Amino acid sequence: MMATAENLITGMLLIIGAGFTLVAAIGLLRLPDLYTRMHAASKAGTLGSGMMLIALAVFAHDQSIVTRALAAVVFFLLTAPISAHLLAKAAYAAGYRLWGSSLHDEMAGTLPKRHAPDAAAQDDEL
Amino acid sequence: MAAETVDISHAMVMAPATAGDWLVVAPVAIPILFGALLLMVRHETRLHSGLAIGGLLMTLATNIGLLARILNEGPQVMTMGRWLPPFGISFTADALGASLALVATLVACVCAFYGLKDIGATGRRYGFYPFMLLMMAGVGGSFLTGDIFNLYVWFEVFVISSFGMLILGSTHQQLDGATKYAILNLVGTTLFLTATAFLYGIFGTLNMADIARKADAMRETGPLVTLTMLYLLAFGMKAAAFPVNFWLPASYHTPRIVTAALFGGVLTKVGVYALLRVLVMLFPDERQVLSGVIAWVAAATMILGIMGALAQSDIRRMLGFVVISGVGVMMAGLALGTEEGLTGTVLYAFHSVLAMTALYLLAGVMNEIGGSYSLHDLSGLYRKSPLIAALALLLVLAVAGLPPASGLWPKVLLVRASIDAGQPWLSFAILLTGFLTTVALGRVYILAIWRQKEAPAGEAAAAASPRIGYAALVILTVPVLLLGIYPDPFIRIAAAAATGLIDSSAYVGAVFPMGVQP
Amino acid sequence: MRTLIFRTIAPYLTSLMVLFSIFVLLRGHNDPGGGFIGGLIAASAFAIYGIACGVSPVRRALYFHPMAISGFGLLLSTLAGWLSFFFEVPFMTGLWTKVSVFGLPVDISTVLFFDIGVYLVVVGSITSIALALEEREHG
Amino acid sequence: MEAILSFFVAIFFAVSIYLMLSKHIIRILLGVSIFGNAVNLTIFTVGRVVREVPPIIPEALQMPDTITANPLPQALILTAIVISFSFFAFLLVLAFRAYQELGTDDTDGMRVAEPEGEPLPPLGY
Amino acid sequence: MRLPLINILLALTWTAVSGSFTLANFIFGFLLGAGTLYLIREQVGSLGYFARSVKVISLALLFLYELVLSAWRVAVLVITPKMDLKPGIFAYPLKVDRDFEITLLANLITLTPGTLSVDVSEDRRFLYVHALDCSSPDDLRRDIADGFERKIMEAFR
Amino acid sequence: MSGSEEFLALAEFAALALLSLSFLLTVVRVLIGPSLPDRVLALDMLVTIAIGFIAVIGIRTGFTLYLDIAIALGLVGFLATVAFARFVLSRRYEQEFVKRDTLGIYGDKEP
Amino acid sequence: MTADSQWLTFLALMLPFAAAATAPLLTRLFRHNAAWVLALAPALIFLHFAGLLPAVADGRTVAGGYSWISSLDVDFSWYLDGLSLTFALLISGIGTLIVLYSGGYLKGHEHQGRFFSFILMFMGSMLGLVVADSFLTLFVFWELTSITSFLLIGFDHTREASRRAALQALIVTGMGGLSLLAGLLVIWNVTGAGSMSALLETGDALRQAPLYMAALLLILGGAFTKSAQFPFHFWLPNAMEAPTPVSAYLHSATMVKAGVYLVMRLNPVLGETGAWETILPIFGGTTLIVGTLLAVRQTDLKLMLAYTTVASLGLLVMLTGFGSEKAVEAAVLYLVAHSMFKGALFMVAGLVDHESGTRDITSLGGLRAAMPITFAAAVLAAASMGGLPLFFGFLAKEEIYAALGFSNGWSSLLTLVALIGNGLMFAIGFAVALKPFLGAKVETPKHAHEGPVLLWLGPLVLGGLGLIAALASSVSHQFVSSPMSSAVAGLPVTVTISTVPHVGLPLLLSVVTVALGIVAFLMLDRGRALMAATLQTIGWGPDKGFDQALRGLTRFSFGTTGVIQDGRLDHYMMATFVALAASLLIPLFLFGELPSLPAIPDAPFYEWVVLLIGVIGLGAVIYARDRLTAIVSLGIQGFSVALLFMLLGAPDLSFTQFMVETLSVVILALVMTRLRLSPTDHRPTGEKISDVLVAGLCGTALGLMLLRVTQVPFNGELSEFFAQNSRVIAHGRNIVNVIIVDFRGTDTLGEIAVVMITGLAILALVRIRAVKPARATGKEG
Ligand code: NA
Ligand code: NA
Repeated sequence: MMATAENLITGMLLIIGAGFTLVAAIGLLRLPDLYTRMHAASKAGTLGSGMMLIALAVFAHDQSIVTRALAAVVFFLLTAPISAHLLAKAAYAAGYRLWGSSLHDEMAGTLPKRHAPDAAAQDDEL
Repeated sequence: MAAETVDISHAMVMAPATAGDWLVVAPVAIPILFGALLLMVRHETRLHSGLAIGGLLMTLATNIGLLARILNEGPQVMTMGRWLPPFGISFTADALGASLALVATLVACVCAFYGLKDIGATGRRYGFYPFMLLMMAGVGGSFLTGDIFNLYVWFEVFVISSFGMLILGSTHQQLDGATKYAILNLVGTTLFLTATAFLYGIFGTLNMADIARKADAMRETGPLVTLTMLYLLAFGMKAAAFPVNFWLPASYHTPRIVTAALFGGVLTKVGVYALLRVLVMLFPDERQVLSGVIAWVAAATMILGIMGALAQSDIRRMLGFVVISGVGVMMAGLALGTEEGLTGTVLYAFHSVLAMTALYLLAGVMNEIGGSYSLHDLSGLYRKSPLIAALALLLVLAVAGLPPASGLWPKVLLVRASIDAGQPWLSFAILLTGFLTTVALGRVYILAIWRQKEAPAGEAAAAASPRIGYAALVILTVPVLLLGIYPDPFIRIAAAAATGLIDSSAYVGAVFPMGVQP
Repeated sequence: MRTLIFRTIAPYLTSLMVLFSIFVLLRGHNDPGGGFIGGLIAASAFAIYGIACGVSPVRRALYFHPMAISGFGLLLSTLAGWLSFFFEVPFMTGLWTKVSVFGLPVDISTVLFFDIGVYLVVVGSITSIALALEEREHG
Repeated sequence: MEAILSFFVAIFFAVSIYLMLSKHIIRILLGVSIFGNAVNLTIFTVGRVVREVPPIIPEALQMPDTITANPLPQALILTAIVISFSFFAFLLVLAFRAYQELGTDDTDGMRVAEPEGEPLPPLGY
Repeated sequence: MRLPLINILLALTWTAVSGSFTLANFIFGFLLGAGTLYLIREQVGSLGYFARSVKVISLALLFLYELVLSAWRVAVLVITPKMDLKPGIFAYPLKVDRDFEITLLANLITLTPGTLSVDVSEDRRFLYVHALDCSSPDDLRRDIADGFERKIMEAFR
Repeated sequence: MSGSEEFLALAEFAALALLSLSFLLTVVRVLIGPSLPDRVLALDMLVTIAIGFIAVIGIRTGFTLYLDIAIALGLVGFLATVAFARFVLSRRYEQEFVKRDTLGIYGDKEP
Repeated sequence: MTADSQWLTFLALMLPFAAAATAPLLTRLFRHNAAWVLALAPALIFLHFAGLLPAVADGRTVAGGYSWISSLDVDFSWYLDGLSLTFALLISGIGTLIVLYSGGYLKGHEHQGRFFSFILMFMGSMLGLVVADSFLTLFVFWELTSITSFLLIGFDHTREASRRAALQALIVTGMGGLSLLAGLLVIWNVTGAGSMSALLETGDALRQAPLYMAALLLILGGAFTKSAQFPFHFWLPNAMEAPTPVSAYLHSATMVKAGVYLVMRLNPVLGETGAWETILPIFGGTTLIVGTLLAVRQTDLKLMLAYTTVASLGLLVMLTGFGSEKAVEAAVLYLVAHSMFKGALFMVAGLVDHESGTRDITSLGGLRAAMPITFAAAVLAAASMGGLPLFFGFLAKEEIYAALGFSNGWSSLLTLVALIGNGLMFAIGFAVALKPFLGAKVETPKHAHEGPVLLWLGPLVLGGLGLIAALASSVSHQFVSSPMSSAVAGLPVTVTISTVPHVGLPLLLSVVTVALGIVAFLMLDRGRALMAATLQTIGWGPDKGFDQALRGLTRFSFGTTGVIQDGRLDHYMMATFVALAASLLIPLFLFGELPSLPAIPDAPFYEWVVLLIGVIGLGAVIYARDRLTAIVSLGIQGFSVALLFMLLGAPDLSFTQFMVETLSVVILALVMTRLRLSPTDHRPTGEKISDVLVAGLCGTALGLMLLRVTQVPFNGELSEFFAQNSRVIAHGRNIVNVIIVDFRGTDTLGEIAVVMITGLAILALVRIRAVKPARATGKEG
């Protein structure tokens, strides 16, 4: 009985987690600019993998695995926003401007600019 | 110690390891220890040279002890971690490995001594002596290990250490030279690793004695000729054989002269050693199949090498090409594969280690008193220092293979071996190389030493004679001369080395005393 | 890098990672891990610390020069091998003994010291590289 | 699986060598890095491949009771990875310093040790 | 932060006494220790400790809820054939001023729906936040102020 | 094999399929960029997916020890992002470097 | 030979070297008078060898020696028969006089001690050469004579001409030495004899061996270069740059005869064949004519003598190769005579130069009054050289003509050659001996008067000996000529010719020679002009050719090296990888080591995906147009490898690979801040194609090899052992880790050494600045 529940929960978590991950990947492809893509990666992606780790924790009977899996999730939640922040800040600082149809940019003017804010020219040599 | 509750006799060596047994590993473990120690006292640069020379002398002492033991008792083995061979890594020292390790350590001692003057505080702080010690650990490990993957590791140890020595100073020349040296050497060692991977896939073992005894059985099923060819290429690269020798002339003239001296003396010989060990001892039949290729490679290396020397104005660069040419000569013995030829190769290796190191140091001293490395500028050294003129003459004779110095007998042996083996053209190549060496170095001698460009007013300026340089040169010239005048013991050791390669039974027997597969 | 958010969190991350690295080091004999991986993780930790807060705090935190730590690691590993000399067994033979720490039996072995040496070498060298490069950037 | 891996490894080797044949030091370095991976995969493949079962003895056993992946190539690769990483790091910094000092990343431009247009050695006596 | 330390010491004592150094036992010991501290709450002034613990847990729960919601919104957004996006960056005036609090807030914002912290201004008075739907930045600002920022201040002050 | 086990096996398979697809989509983003932060973001995403992948493989094979790799991956993925951010941010230093160099102030070169 | 005298002979052979070692000190003590002390060494040696004369005259040989390099069957042994003993006596005897002469000639020279050293070392080498029995001992001494002669010719090292001459001699004779070595080793190989004594026992073996011709040519290569046979003669006149004692000793009396010695020594085993009797006379005869003609051209006394030396050596070779006992006798007599008269004349030339300040025959004259003793010595020597009756040269010339005769066209031709050569030599000899002394006094740079005893003693003794030896011909024949001839001929020969002329063809020819010589003497100036004009017209000679060859060699080497070692890393890499492709593909195909076709593999879809990602990553690295895309793409392929490791049961590897790939990316990113990747791969299309081809071939080859290797049945005993003992004995469950720290811990020790050194090396790279040491040692933790 216990095993059945475990298997079911594990399976569900896996599918949902993988689903979130896929959604994040789709978002990464579909969304129009870096900043919007980051929303997909840092939320759906983090949650997806986090769920799969929890699935592992549910599945495993070894309590050390359980604790490590949970620790991994926490660790993951700790670092994910930091990387998002760093990347966003760096991109912005490097002159990577928002998508053309963005509504506001209240941050404009806070950082020295180098490049023309033209996304097409922002390729390479960043 | 926890009491052993399980029977370990099926997995471990039961005989105790005596202090004498430790001689096999000491020449590697001592320099590592000292290298690590030096790093810990990195800022106490005054301690460095003393510690380094002390460590090297200890290493030298163990080398001597080891060789003596081998000559008395045959190959010595210690299997690390007490595991039975072929499961543990067996250090297996035979006459070949131990003698080369001894000669290499000797020149390292001299170079460390020379470094007293050549290497300042900055050079020391950034690791000249640790690099040197670790390099010697790598070189020693390469000579003494009986495990082919472990050989790869020691190769890498000395290669990376050589990188460190090479860039110490960061001059433009060094950076350029080191780039080429590093990339090409990396490719070479990676090919070695690749070959070793294939070897493991075929044999399922890495112990060289184990491979030697299994080679016959595997010859049916495994692609051993291709494997051997790959080893030939990889080690050929390390030895600086044509057409994979470019890294050497590109870099050897760029570092401090003491570094170049150590490189020129020691490094290519490790490649030659590996060629001997693998091609002669492990894959003799395949070596036979490839002997034609090896012979051509040898001839091309020696002749193009010495032609390269003829083309140089800078004596350091010239010496780089002389090193290459010597590699070609050593490969001639490998191509022949006869006892006589291999004896010649090993003897040449002894000679080359000593003479090339000495020549580079000589170049350093010449620069010091003559103010240049260029043949266009050097002159008047005879007047400034008759001692240098005499030492230079001896060393020139040594590399040219003329009496009374060390190069003569290996040349004689190799020429005789190629005649005896029915390969007279190879002996022609060797003799031609000797001839061209005479031309190249003879010219250096008359230009740099004899020629007197300006009036000998500069003699006063040369009053500061580089005493350490002189002493180092004299120390090295003694064995060079000894090898020329009384070569018998050296030839005997070389012959023992060659015999041990051709008939690996002593080597295999030392590793597997039971003679049966455990 | 002048970012408050990163700078605030980096020290905690660093200690967390160093902790994890020691964990990985000590369990290496039985599970994936070991001195090398542990060392890499610890070195990464110091690299993050250095990038976030500058090189000097890291150097102060380590107290010894990273290369000296590396040298000590190699010395430790080699000495772990040399210890065999006194037991008449070949170089680098694993020697095991049990000691009691607060009544708990703990296995102490030369192999462990060897692995700790590996860890220290890796931590020292990689940290030294990262710091040296980081320093060049801003030096 | 060995066959697939052989093919895979061949691609790794080819790509790395193609990159190393470039004149640009960065491309060469990228090639060097891939070269290392190619060799590691080679070592892995020659030890023959077993899927998914790591060479770790379960807590309850004294020795493995099933066929595990071959541990030896893994150990060898670990050593090799470390070494190739070290070399890579060194080369990278070397390239960087060379670029800094010599002002070029084109190996054709880095001809200080063997400069172009050198004079002949003295032809007299 | 004295009390958490005492609590941990109590937990350690428990594991030592019970002779089992497992994490589960440690947590059990920690809870037991918390219980014992609760018994002497007036003498050691641990009332705030427990109140704050509750606040922290409530912050964590809020965060988890927001995270799931956030992921879900992204999912819905990206799989709709025609994405309706009105992104932009707005400046959020910070009330919290300690490094730790700013960092926590920024991270929480990042992990929650439609918002992502880009940077903190040099004078630490503004947090620049990127939003997927930036049509009404004032609403967003109010949400943050009433949500995470308030909870953080409750939990850590 | 019980029903729940069958379900789990199916779920594993489905998860692997979804993750594989995610991998490929993310790789596409790495390839098409267009900017460096986009690629870095995608690389970070790859790491995230890999963590999930590891979890699934751990469940599928029963070798839960792969978990530690996941932990390390979370760490290193983070590290890579930090490094790139660091790189992008320090580009301004390079501007300085170039300028000073042309003025001849940056004195690392041989005279 | 008794043990006692064996020891003495050894001592005699070592004595010159010992004397050489003490010479600088002695010279510092006694200045030029050290010559008297130092001359004791050769004198004692002479006495020792003279003591062996009776035994040798008895037809015995004196052999002895010590083991030297037993591993090579090389002994330090000697073989003294008539030939070698005569040479030993000439060397030590003339050597004694030369040492004395040097004392006077270099009086006051700051490096006189060094000069004594060199000349004594040369003497020891020469002595060793002629007495050596073991081939290799002979070779060693042979080369030592070249080396010491290099030092002596270059003694006046500040002059370019000296340096050139020294190098030239070294190169030419060095080349010959190598040829000799090869020849000796071929002989050793063919006959199994490694020493002269053993070889002489083998009879016809060598002549009948298939390698006879090779051996012959190689030996002659050594002999002809050393003995200055045309066209290798040019170095000898140039060697006149050396101080005159050297010219007198090395370049007339001793060293240049080493080649003749060799030919004579091997005559019994190499001679009496068509090749021998063709090659030697042709080369010898040509050398004789060329030498005399060129001698005519010269005005410098030493050069005149030098060319006649060349000619004489030609004559000796021609005679030795003629193939009759008589010719051998003639050669022997001429050799002895030549050593004496040429040595004397050289010393005379030096003496004249020393006293008058010039050696130009056209600016000398009338010195007879000022230098009567010198004049006497000169006349005595010239008389022997010209073959006048009562002198030893006369015996030689008689014997020459007697040997050659007119028995057939060949011998007639050679006789004619000898006639012309001797005639011209007569002229030159007397020109040197008479012109400076007779006639009106010519003003010379220095005011000439008779030199000190050290200087005139040598020429006078040698000149006088030419007379005495001839007068006491029975004695000299008994002890010298006959034993030597026997040794050369390989059978007992008795020389009988005496100064009492017998009417016959030889005498007639002698008369013709003298007549010819007188005519030539009188027409010497005209002849000189003619020769000068002729040489001017030819405009080229081997001497010039030497320079051209050396320069050409240098230029050719320079060009070749410039092509091979062109400083371009991409070329080096290309060569390396072409070699790699060839090294693998050729044996794979040639030795049938190709793999068999594998079955279609079966792998789960996600493995394919991982592999695909890897390949995509690789493609992306290649196509990356900026550095960062390249780095990220690199990350992808590394990531794929790590995942693959995980899927294939290698968690540790996967773990490490992830860490290492990330750290690589980190370091790349740290470093790349300043390192640009140019946006395009600059390779031209053609180069790209060849690169793709080579890379593709290498990849294919390595892939094929890998596939082939995996098709070999696998031996997993090592891993089996590790699995069995990992936990039981080594106390670890992670077998990989146990291998790393225990089973194969030594690998790891090396590995961490690599890591440590890398850290240090990078630190050095980053910190050390080439110029600013202040900064280099600056701040640092
Ligand atoms: Na993330
Ligand atoms: Na991450």
